[in-house]
Amino acid sequence: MSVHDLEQIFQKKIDEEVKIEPKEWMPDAYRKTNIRQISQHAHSEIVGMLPEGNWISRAPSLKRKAILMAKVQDEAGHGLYLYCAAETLGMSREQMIDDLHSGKAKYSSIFNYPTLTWADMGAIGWLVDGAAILNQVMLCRTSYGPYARAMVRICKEESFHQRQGFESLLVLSKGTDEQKAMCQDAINRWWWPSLMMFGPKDSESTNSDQSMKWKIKRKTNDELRQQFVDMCVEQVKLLGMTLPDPHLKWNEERGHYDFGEIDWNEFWNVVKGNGPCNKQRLEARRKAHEEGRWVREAAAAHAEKRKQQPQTPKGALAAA
Amino acid sequence: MSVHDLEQIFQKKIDEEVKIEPKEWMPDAYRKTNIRQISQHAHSEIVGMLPEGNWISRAPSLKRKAILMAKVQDEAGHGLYLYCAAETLGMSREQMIDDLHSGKAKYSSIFNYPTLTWADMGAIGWLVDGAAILNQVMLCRTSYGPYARAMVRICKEESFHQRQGFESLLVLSKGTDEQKAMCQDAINRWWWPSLMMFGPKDSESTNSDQSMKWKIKRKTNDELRQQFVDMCVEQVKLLGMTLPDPHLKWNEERGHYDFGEIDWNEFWNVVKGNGPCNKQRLEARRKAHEEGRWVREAAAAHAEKRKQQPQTPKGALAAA
Amino acid sequence: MSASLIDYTLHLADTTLILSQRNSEWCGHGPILEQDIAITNISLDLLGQSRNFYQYAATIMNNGSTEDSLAYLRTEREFKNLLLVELESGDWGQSILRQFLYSQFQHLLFQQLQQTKDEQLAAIAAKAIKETTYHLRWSSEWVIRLGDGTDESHKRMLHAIDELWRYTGELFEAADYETAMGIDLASIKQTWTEKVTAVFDEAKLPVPENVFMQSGGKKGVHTEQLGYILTELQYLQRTYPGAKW
Amino acid sequence: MSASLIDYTLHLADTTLILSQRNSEWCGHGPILEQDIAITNISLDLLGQSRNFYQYAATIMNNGSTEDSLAYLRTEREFKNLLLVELESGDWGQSILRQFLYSQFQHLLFQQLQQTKDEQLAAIAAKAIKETTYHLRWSSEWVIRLGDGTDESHKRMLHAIDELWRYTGELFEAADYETAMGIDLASIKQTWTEKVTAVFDEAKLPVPENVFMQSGGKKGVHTEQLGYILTELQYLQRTYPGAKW
Repeated sequence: MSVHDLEQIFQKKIDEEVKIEPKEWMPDAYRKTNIRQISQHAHSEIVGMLPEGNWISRAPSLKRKAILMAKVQDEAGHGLYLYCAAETLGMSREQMIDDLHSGKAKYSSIFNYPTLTWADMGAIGWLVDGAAILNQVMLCRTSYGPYARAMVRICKEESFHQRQGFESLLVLSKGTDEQKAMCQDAINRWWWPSLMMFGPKDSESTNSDQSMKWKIKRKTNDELRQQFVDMCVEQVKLLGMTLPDPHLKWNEERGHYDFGEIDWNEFWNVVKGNGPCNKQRLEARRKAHEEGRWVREAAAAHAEKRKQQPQTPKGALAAA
Repeated sequence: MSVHDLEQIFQKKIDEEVKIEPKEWMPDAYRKTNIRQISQHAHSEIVGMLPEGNWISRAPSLKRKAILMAKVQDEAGHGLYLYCAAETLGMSREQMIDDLHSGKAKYSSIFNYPTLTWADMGAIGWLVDGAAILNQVMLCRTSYGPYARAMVRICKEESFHQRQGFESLLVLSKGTDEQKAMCQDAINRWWWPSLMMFGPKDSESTNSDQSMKWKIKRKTNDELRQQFVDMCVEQVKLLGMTLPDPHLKWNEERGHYDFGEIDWNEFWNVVKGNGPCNKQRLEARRKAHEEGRWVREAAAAHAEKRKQQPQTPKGALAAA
Repeated sequence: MSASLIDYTLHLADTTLILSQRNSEWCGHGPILEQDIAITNISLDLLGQSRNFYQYAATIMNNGSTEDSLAYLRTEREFKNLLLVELESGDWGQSILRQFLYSQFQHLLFQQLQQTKDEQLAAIAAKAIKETTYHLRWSSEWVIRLGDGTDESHKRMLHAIDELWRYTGELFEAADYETAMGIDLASIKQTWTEKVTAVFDEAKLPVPENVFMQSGGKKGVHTEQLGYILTELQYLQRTYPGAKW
Repeated sequence: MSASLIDYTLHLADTTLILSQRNSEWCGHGPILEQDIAITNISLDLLGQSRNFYQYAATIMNNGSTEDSLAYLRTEREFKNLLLVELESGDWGQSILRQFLYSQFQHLLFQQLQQTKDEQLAAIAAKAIKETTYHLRWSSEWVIRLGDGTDESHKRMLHAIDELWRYTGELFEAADYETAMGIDLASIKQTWTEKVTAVFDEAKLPVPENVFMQSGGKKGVHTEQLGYILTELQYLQRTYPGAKW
């Protein structure tokens, strides 16, 4: 079959909502786009552990500590699913991690902002996870099978996190004056970066058309962003808080909320590596990887030794 | 002159209270004893910075922070005087530090106890510095000139520290119930180790006779210890606290307070390296020294470069 | 008896909490993603156990204490955790070894506790023992892997033993409240030593002898580390007294 | 004006306090005994300056605030110190370089402050400038020594520059309260750049160009480091509210 024929069959499957599976023929660009997107998504989960991990030792109650720790752990799990999904496309986890550490691969810019108070844990759950979910719900129907299936698992946990985040803000919003101020302050700081999570405006976005055609994406950045704004405007009322945008206003005609202009200058700066924590985040990941090298080497060496000698009955399990 | 004659002249000077100076003849054992004692004293000042340094970042008021920091800094200064005094006897500072780090040289065992609460800062000032001072006051008249002169400077600062320590306990003793409890607890923990600072009982002490004859020491361990007990029994009343010894009792006949038996088992264990913090203290010192190596090497290399080239007028000072 | 029960329950609560706090430092910083998840799991289990113990202690105390007031509003000298669990985490080898030494102890202790007369303690122990079995298996495997891995990992494990072994004596040194509760630490010690020796043997690691043992944690006399742990742990509760979270 | 004066005074107080806190980490851990003493001296000077500023701020606020309530009972978002001073101390080279970058700034700023209309601020600055002159000289000498020392020290200084330079922009980015106070940061910037360039030249260190600058500290938006500093700094005051020490 000619490449042209293969491409036609491929597109037909896409059009008929048949999932593409690892061993099937796919265009190189489709493979590459998926690798880029899935690995970027995986990296975001892993780097995303850092801003929240920052508050585990200081969580204000044992219950909150447990919730936070479990949440950050879930993110590690999501990272794992996603690395596995990307591996089905032929790229090793080690290679993906190297690309992250060299700066070649990206991760979501939102994690380059610092977590300054406890309320940030709630704001991240509500806004950041909230924004992520809209994207992820869409991705549950993405055309590449392993990615779509990973997303289904992830989405469930993620919306649980979002509810927990919102609930945690709700407690603050009903708390002392200091807690209320902390809550509002966190919303103020995380609102705009959350809107940026959907990426550049459609008019500025490259790759977007092709991704829509391949059903890797099914909604545009601006559509998702609008959906997010509409959702948050309602939810913030339950908190008795406000969103930091004087231009937020119901537009009867559009049936959506209008909102102010994003600071695209800030957006591109953070993407380019100039956010408040880009350097710290990458250094933390590199450090963990470097300091873990001897552990990985030892585990490999031990596994090798085990292969050489037949297991004695008195193994590690017998000791327990 | 025969060694015997030299020894007689030397002992005559001692007997007539003439200080021995660096360039003068002295018995090898006198030199060694002084090196051992002065370097041990210097090490004690340096290691002694650690338990107190532990609370600088957590001092409860800016004033207390300043006082504590200045005190720990003074100890560094004392260490410096003492290393210099020991160097006059022909041992380099580097060698002394190596001996400390290898465990060959000792330092006062008291610093192998942990500082667990803020009240420990006061208790160390009152009890530990108080015990040290009795020794040091005696040493102001020790026979080796540089040591005696270093002691005169040190004694002044040290008695200032002791008063500050006592005053800090006094504030706690008049504070909240929690502060009072903290104060009593610190006294309970530091009392016995402070008594141990005077060393083994005279009946168990080696070196002691010779040191008395050479006027390196002028009072025995037990004499100094008794003096300390008598002093503290009175002072603790001002605090409204108690000393943790049920056997403390005025002995009319002796004109001194009787006191309970020291746990010599604990004493020897700590001396042998088994105190709660021996390992931590030495590791902290070794680490500082190791991590400072590149700094010392760079400073030496730079000084060498400077020697090679005549100073340009645009030196570092001009920059300021 | 009630005072001893409270003290003992707090001792168990503090020990599991502080070890959880220490292990959670690895969350997001582990050497391998799968193991990052595993050690955080252990942290979560320990945290859950500590909450059970604190809640039970609060019930017995019956003076308005809660799991949070007990964890967040007691001071260094009131904490009764083992010294072992408050030490700096060190490298992965040291963290693993600590977990193994403690899990082996906890596993034997909780087997005994399951039989204790106090029904609540017995129930908490029974519930925790499944988790503990997993912690023990996981950490044993890692001790063996690292002890019998590369030269470097072996060396690091020797260093870890050197750092930690002197804190294992306290596990078996009965505090008054343990004696009052009838905990038989002597029998645990014997089995613990056998089991640890078996794993060390397989890991090609030496079992240290004649090490002078440190203690004090059970009585509230800690290392200088605990204070720093508590400043972070308790920061928000101390800063916003009375606030609900 | 009064609000700006308070904010500005607190900004100066916070900056000197936090740098003092950071430098004091070296106390007992310096690379050479003489330098351990020197950096502790600088910590003490900065602490003294911060107390003067806090006391003055408390006087203006006239609401029962004290130097201690201002230092110990304000939160992360209320602190107005420069980001530069809250960063981890790093190695000796990094600590030295930070001190130099800050001292060079402080020296120029306090010269200007001496002339300010507010007599108290002018007096505090005048008193502090002698100390600052010494800090600047000491840290300049060390930058030169390490930059032009060994290959390793040179490399470490390059790393320090890489870590710190992006936080120097904030020194010259005027907060509202600085503008209101009439502080002329533009003229300071020019001289600062010249002076720093001169020392870097002598130290054989490159002056970075086109670095994207971080800011936020002056407005209370900090790095994640500050929270940890405050947990330790404020621990006792938070734990025993209202106690006198």
